[in-house]
Amino acid sequence: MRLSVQSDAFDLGAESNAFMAAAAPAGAVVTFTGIVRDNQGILQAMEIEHYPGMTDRAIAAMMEQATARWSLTDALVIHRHGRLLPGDAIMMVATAALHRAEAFAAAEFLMDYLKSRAPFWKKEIGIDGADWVAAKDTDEAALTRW
Amino acid sequence: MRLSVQSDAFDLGAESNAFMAAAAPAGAVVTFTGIVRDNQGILQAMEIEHYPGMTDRAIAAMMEQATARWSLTDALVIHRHGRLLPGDAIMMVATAALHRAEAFAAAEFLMDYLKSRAPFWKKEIGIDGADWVAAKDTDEAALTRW
Amino acid sequence: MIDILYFAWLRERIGVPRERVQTEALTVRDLIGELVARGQGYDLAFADMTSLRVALDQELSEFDAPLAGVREVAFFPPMTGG
Amino acid sequence: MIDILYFAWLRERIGVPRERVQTEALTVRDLIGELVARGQGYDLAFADMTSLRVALDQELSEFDAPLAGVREVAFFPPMTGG
Repeated sequence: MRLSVQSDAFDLGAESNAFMAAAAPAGAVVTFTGIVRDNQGILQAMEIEHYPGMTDRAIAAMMEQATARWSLTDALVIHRHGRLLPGDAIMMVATAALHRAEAFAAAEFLMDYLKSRAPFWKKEIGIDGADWVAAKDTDEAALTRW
Repeated sequence: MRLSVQSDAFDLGAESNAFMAAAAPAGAVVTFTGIVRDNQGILQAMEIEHYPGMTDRAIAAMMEQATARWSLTDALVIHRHGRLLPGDAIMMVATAALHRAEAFAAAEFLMDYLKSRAPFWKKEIGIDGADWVAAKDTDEAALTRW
Repeated sequence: MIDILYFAWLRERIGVPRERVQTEALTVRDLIGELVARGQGYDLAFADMTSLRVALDQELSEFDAPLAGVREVAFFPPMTGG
Repeated sequence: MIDILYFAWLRERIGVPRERVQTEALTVRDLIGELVARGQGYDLAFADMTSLRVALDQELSEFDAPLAGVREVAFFPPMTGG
């Protein structure tokens, strides 16, 4: 299990290969990558603020919960903070399990919790000014399925 | 949209990076990778037979269905045939969509259909002999949710 | 004349991956009847119809489907891809 | 003495990312009352309690939670990670 909250970019390919190489005896690996969308050219940048002390412990707790619930053989979360540009990868999750259903469920669970329970806040810097991204009701509702 | 049925190994990392680079305007990329498990050391190799003429058209039809249903910005399926060893990647799926729910659903849909509707047959070569892998009732049942 | 293909353990029981046959069968089920009558592994291969799938010209099909115009019939067990 | 941290638009409205305050508040809700009484952006920052989240010593908590023994209180809007 590895967790990194960082301002630097990460290499999805290198992370995926390293994760897969260490995933045995898993038969299934799922990755999710979140990317900054440019919203039809309106967005110039995204700034992600976080709560350094709390971020690691909140995410580690989610990962431990997912690992136990779906018997993961491994899990990875990388989440960036700071200034990102359209097309940049914001974060990734990877899960490894014996079978596909568990790997998928754990990745979706981690994403739902990262969205609404990890202390990150996104600000969109657009051509008409800057605005904090509002939390979506659908993201909060997504937690009820777990 | 890209589809490859091949005997050669593929590089998950390189495929993931190339897929992500071309995924705009997607905000979400999901990959699934299936790996040959060694079943506690019992398995020596896996042989995958397929029906060359039918494989491509069956998978392309699934991908077109997934693309339309979840508004994917891109999709990728790579599936190997021939002789594989424990730890080898058998296949991968990648999906790109504006939002995570669509990317996850499309990847799971493609996996469920690849399992039971793409003409591949797996044979396990073990220390005690060889046996065709039996289709699982749970895999057939998984199709009913779509 | 029609091409018949066999995959996985059907291929192993029958002993060939494909063959070309002359048939009067109107449906897949009729064709299976003709093949089973040969004995020699065909009867064993087709013994359990619940474990049998058929594709006509590379599209999954049903046992009652007509063979008129079909050039390629493939028999195989339930698929195990992914 | 207790450390109070503010994030996102709470930080912007209040104007500082953190401060150390002397407080007699027994609960989070009492503490918010003391802060709002200062005016100066605090009233604006805490105007909509439905958009407010609180963490005590880096664990998500409730407004009625007691402050006894707590060293760090953080206020922020609903999180938007992922």
